[in-house]
Amino acid sequence: MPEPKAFTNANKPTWCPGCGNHAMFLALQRALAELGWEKHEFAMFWGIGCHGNGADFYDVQGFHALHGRALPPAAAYALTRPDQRVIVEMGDGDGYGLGLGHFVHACRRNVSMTVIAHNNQIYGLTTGQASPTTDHLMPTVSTPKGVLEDPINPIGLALAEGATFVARGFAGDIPHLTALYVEALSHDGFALVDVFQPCVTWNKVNTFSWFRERVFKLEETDWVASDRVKAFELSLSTFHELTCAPDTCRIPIGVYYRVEGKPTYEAATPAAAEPGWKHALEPRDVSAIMAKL
Amino acid sequence: MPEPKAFTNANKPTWCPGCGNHAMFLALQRALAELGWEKHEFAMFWGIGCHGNGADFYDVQGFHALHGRALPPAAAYALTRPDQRVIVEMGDGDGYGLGLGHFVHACRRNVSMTVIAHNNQIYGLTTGQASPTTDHLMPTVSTPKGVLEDPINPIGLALAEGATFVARGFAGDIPHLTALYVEALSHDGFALVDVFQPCVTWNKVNTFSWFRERVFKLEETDWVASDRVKAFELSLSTFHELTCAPDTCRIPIGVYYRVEGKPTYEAATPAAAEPGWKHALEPRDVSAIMAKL
Amino acid sequence: MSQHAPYGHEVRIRIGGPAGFGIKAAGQSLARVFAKAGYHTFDLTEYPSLIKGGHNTYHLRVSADPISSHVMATDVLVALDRPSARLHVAELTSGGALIYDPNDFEPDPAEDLAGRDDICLVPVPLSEIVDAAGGVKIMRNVAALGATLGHMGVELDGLEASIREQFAHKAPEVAEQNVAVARGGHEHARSAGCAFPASLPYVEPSQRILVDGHEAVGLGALAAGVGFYAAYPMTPASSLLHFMAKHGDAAGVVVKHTEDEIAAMNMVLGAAFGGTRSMCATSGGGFSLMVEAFGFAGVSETACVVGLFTRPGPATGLPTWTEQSDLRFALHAAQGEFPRVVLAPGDHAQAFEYAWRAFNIADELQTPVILLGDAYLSDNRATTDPFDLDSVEVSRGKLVTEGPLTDHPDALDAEGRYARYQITDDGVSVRVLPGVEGAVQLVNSYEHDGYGYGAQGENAAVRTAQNEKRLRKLALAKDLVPAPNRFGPDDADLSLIFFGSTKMPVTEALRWLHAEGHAVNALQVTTLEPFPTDEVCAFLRDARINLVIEGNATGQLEGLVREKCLHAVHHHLRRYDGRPFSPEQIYAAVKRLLGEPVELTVAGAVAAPKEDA
Amino acid sequence: MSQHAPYGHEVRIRIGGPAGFGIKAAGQSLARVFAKAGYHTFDLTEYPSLIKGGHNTYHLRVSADPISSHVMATDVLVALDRPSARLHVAELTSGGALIYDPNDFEPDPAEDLAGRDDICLVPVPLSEIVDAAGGVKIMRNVAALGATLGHMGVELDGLEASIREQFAHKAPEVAEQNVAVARGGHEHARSAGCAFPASLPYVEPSQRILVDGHEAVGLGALAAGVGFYAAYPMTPASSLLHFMAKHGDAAGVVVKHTEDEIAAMNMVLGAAFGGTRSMCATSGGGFSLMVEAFGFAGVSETACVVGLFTRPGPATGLPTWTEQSDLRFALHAAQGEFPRVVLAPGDHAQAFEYAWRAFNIADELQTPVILLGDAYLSDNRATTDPFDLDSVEVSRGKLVTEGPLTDHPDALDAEGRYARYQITDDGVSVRVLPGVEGAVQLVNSYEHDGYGYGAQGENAAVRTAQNEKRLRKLALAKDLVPAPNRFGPDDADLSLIFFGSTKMPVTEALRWLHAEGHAVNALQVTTLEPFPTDEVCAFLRDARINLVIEGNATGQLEGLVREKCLHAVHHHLRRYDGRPFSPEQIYAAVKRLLGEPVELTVAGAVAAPKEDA
Ligand SMILES: Cc1ncc(C[n+]2csc(CCOP(=O)(O)OP(=O)(O)O)c2C)c(N)n1
Ligand SMILES: Cc1ncc(C[n+]2csc(CCOP(=O)(O)OP(=O)(O)O)c2C)c(N)n1
Ligand code: SF4
Ligand code: SF4
Ligand SMILES: [Mg+2]
Ligand SMILES: [Mg+2]
Repeated sequence: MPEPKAFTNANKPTWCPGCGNHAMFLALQRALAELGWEKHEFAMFWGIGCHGNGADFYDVQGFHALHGRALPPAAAYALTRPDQRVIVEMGDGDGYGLGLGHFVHACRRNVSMTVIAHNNQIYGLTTGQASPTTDHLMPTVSTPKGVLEDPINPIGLALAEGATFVARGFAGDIPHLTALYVEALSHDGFALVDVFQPCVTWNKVNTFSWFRERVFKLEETDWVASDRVKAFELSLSTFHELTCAPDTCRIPIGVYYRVEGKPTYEAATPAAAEPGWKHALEPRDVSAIMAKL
Repeated sequence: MPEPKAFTNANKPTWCPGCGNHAMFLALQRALAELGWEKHEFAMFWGIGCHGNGADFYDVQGFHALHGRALPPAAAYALTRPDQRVIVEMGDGDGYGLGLGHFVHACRRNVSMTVIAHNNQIYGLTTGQASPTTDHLMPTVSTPKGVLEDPINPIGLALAEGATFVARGFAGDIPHLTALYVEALSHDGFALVDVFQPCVTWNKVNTFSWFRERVFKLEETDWVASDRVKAFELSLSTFHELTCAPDTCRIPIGVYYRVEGKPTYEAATPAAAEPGWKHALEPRDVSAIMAKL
Repeated sequence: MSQHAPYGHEVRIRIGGPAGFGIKAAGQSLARVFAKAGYHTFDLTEYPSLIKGGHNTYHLRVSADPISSHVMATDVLVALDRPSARLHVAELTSGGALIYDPNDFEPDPAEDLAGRDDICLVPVPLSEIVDAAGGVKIMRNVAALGATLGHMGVELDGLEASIREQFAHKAPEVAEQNVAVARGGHEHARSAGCAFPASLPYVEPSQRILVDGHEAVGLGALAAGVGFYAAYPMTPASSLLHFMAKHGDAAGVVVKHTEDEIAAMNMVLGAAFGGTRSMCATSGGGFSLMVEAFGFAGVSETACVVGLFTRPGPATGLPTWTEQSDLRFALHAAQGEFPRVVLAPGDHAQAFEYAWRAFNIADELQTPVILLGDAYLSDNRATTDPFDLDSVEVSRGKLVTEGPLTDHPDALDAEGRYARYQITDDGVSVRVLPGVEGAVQLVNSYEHDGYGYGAQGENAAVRTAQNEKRLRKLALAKDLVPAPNRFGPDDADLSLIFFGSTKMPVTEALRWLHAEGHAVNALQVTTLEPFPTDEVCAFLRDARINLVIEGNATGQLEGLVREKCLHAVHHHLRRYDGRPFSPEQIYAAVKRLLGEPVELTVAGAVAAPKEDA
Repeated sequence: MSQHAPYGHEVRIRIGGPAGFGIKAAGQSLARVFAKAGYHTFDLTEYPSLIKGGHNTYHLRVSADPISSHVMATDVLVALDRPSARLHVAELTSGGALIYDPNDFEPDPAEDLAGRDDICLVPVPLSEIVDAAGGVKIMRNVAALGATLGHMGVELDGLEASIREQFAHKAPEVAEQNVAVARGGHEHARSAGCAFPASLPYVEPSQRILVDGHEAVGLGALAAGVGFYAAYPMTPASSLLHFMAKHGDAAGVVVKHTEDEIAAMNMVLGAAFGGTRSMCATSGGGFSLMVEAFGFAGVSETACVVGLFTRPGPATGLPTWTEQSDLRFALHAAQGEFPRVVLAPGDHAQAFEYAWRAFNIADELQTPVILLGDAYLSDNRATTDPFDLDSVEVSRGKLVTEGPLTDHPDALDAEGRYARYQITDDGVSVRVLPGVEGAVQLVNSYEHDGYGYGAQGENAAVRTAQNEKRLRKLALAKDLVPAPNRFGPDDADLSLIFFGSTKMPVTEALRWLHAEGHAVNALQVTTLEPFPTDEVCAFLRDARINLVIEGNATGQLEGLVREKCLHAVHHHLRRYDGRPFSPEQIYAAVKRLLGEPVELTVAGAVAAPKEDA
């Protein structure tokens, strides 16, 4: 049974001191250790961004994809390696901006994997431009007069498209986040955990303390995570504005929605039953197909 | 005041006899005539697909974009030509498949334009592959065992992302569709009209009669089109399955949701106040900027 | 006076009409009849980018002798509408027949027949025949097929058998109704009254198969053990997706119609990471969207195969037509530099062979391989010797799929740690699949060190070493890729250079030229990257006069040849109107350069040599 | 014995430390001080792809004489951490100084100083100075700047003024606190006790501006009347987005940070359709995603400008470093064939000029123009003569923006109908903007006829005519694009060929070589497409020995030269480790080829000619 530390290597994390990514790094290690996953049993996929720099720090079977493109290779890997589990880490720019199409299609596809979004509401790595989740009217180097679009509602999108596990975490609460990860990793189907991950360098609005004053845990309410419409309504409450005041602007974290037992894509795909490389041990006999031409 | 016919040219439509595109073609001409739009006052943008072949048949200022990419050029045109109105026609494969990211970002962007989706739940032009709105488990040439994903819920997506006018039409009811178009074209902001457009050649399930047995008009109910959550709930009811029976599987058409007065992107963009070409009549004086470097 | 190109014993049939009339399906069943009987066939379907209407044609060449391509000449023209008569009458050979339905139209001698009096009109009341049999409109095709055979004096039993086979899964009445329609057409045509000049000598039945280029590629990929195929439909590549979708599940291939081409290519990388032989295919527009991930395959040393089946561009271009204008794009797509292999099969047999070889090359080099084709190869269907399945080999290169890592010391660094991107002499490192204990690795789109980590990749020495390691594979590739294909005599008056599907008309034209005693040879550049510099330059040096033939406007192969050999190209023949080269066109171009100019007519006939030439 | 390259009267300063320490900002304020005083400056920032930590450096060259690039030598090394000392000590010139904080580390003579005894250690208690002034950690920079000037014996007033200006918008205490810190550093360094050998002669203040490549491009685009700029951030292009975002609204430019590069490029087409001068910019990875729409610009004859500012690939590659490996990609990106213009500015002045010219060329040709740069040009900041704003012209080509269409008979077909894509001799048709009555047109990604309709584009003759029409523009382009830039004597022993930002170190090296009396000349290929075949081939023919210098591994420019001129390249100098060429490296390479080999050291010094050379 691996220790959390087993999943890290000798490379020292280069995230800014105080960055929310450190906490997410720790929480995932703990969740993996708690679940007892062995290194050769799963692979991790990252997009490009500060979150993606984590690929250098994990001691796992890893795939550092292109910006915005972590989901497609992860799905293909899952479908051709039924013996492996899959974790995807993506950024908000990465996963909800450039990669948004893949995200929505992944929700409706329901290939089993856990998708962790490092939602810092900013482009970290490219030095602070607006991301799709940046709050309305927040000024950034790419939008000096403030962002004019409504922020993306990843929870709402996931619900509209039938994702089977939809949750939100906060990097400021490692035990809660670890527990969410454990649930998501144990889910059979597509699981999204959107995590508020304060970027201490570029996002001076949505800071740790900003969130601490606003988040509350769904488990501590009478929330029932099985009503898709209610969950959608709840997601609308997290469209916060720059002016949103701590007392009125309450941000739920926890599991918004989950449904178990919905058939996964891989379950409906007979060819996905065996590792793909086993089909290339020797030439495949195609004489029957050729004979029919 | 132009006649409907004024918007067509000498090219004879090449859509299959009986195709829903013919009706949509007619309905839009009528709406334009009803609104009295002059040809030089607006431009139309198309994606690639059977729907896009319409670009050849309209006598308008037109832009036949790449597959899946009608929305970005339309938005840029709108932002740099405040003197012009914009209509986009896109396909379901085109707009909700390959172009899905642009669609979702367009919803949250709220640049004024009317977006008409030719939703035939199939790829027409490329001979009948599954589209993102093809019903679950429907077999097609690209999915002989049936589509394994849930269909895209365009209405739900638009609602999740803050689109300001969200409607659904049916090519089998031209007067109703014309009226919807008139409303959408009159809307200030981003307006989506998703139109069920039976493809008589490739989609043998979602036919005219299939829809006729199932659609009902929201205007004929007590529907109030201002509740975003209710509208979302309603959108979930149109996730039909192959087996969906006419009596239980009721499909609403009409305006799901509308909100007026939300500031548009262009209204918040001072530079968008004048046609862009007016800035290139002579060299711009940049001495003040240079002096600051 | 015009003469035929030196065709063999053959008959050419064209069926023309609006889209949606089942012209292609009808034509293909005719092809099957002749192929079954032992003839060589080659077809060419031409259609616009729309579903119904427009002008579609299906051209079928049937020959008792081996043939390699389509030709322009037509002996029987079935015109299901007036435009088909008008547009194609000029192709008719002298004595050729025009089959039409007099209820549709009566050809106007001047407008529709261009004043020709050397052709035979064969009016056949197609609709009436169909009606008489109680059939539906689309069955006019079948009546036309019957009429075609009737006019040619060919018995109907082959077609009847084919019809019965085709409708075997339907109620028996359906087949019999179609047979009745075919008979009706057959009888009517026989009574038309003018003799058919061309004839097909009897041949022995053969084992040949009838395949299009994509069936050949698909079979090759399946034989190679492909386990993942992803694509977004795009003409002409879509038919390969359909083929894979049809056969995939039973063969254990995960076939995914993706949300876009970006996802397709990125999925291929993910599946390949897991060790699965993976492929995607598209045409130029889709490939544009794959470019970034294609480069990712390069930097991450991912073995995979990308089918690039081109059509005329730019952008959406001419979706249903053919062109060879993406050669340079295939060679240079994506930022940065990395080894890629580009193979351009020239016909169906090569399509099969290069497809399976591509997977071996990709695995042995751990780099992406492009299979470069075009719509002409993708779509046309020809009789071919059955593919040599026994020749197929699977070679996965330096790959460890299972078992203890310690069995593979060459995969480990000095400390015994697995180093995915260890620097090696040939540029290839041992690839250990995830799932093997200890196979911790990072497949990275960033530059990286020997383990795959990105931060270390920024070191100038590490970067240089990794970049050079990757590029070294091109040297290794030279020994793995197909060598150029040389045809004709060593000593030639004219030497042709070409690539890809142009092989088909070139081979045909060479056959004619050789039959006439001309000393012309040719070199097919089968591998475009790494470029076979030695062979091409030697061929050029030996050439008295050279001629580069390619299906584009800017001379992309010509540029490559100049760059690699510092040798001038004397002549070129280029085509970029969406149509493939015809052998007649190549034949005429060569004859002109040989000082025996002939003039080309639309009918594919060539005017007699000019007196004063 | 090693000698300096023949530098002029100059001082070179390097500040090194972890990211997030404000090294670049500090360095740039130092540059401003010297620039204000009338010196020539050139800086080079090197940093890894992360936000904090890692190893960043800022290198500043200050000279009394004109300079053209950075150099490798360093006279003052400010090491804000131990690795900065260790990594860069070898660059220090003899007598050079190492400034460090003894509370951070005490340099180990062997490990950190490589045993050097010819350098001057300048311990400055940076943190203590900051603490004493009640400042925060990041202000250690300011102390280090003060120390640097102190050691150099330069007065502090320039820096003080610069600090006060920088903090003018904050509370006055902030500025004064920083001034106090700078003073502390200044005093400490003066008391270090070893003399500083280099010196800067007094110069007159000048009007020069201090700009980086993107400010130059941005100014050029603004001057040209750009009205729409769309981009998705990507290093190194992001800074141009920031520049445009900052200045856009006031200047009337709609600046859009888009959801991805696909949207950016497609938006550019939409805005251009409306007649707005439109631009986007990215680096190779983003350009990969723009490829399809770039081809769309080609087929739709859309005037637009695409900035392609490259970095090392493949794929994500080395985001913050430089390379010239996307040349062939820029030339051949996108399916199909269409005219494109590729301009490669070599320095800041050309960046400004080519940027505004690009818009004119795009409009006159109605086709896309690529502005090809790289991170070296994008990021470095140099003193430059103020751009010649009066030279800027706006020429929109055959464009009708307003007024009755009947005033423009050349825009109309025989029936008086507007034909957007009318066939013309030069390939350019009259473009009438939407909004003009009668300007019905279809801008089409399909091949099309004269009005833009797609179905007609499938006709072979129409296709051929439109394809040839577009390609004809390349001939017209020859007269519009910048001609190659020739430097040095006509009669030379060695002739260099290069493109892009390599102009800067080449110019510097040539200056040195000419000063030594070497007859070396050089040709900057400023326009890569259409390739200046005549000029390049003539230059090659005249060259006794030629040397191609380019920042990539496969010799892309070399291949072009071979292809176009059928002329061998004798020597090449390539670099692909993410670093730009230094003038020392080029100088040494040339000296070697001239038979006077010198050896290059990390310090940028060159070892004396070998006795037996
Ligand atoms: C195709 C492409 N475009 C742009 C980039 C540049 N880029 C790298 S990371 C990034 C955004 C990072 O933001 P986010 O995804 O939110 O990640 P974070 O850094 O905040 O974790 C961008 C634009 C890229 N690598 N590839
Ligand atoms: C990048 C790219 N990929 C693929 C295609 C091929 N293609 C053309 S239309 C189409 C799908 C059409 O489906 P849809 O958008 O639903 O339009 P419809 O024909 O049904 O109106 C496809 C895949 C293309 N033109 N460009
Ligand atoms: S820039 Fe922001 S997201 Fe990136 S490492 Fe620093 S704090 Fe974290
Ligand atoms: S294929 Fe379908 S969508 Fe296309 S024209 Fe025919 S009926 Fe309409
Ligand atoms: Mg982010
Ligand atoms: Mg469709």
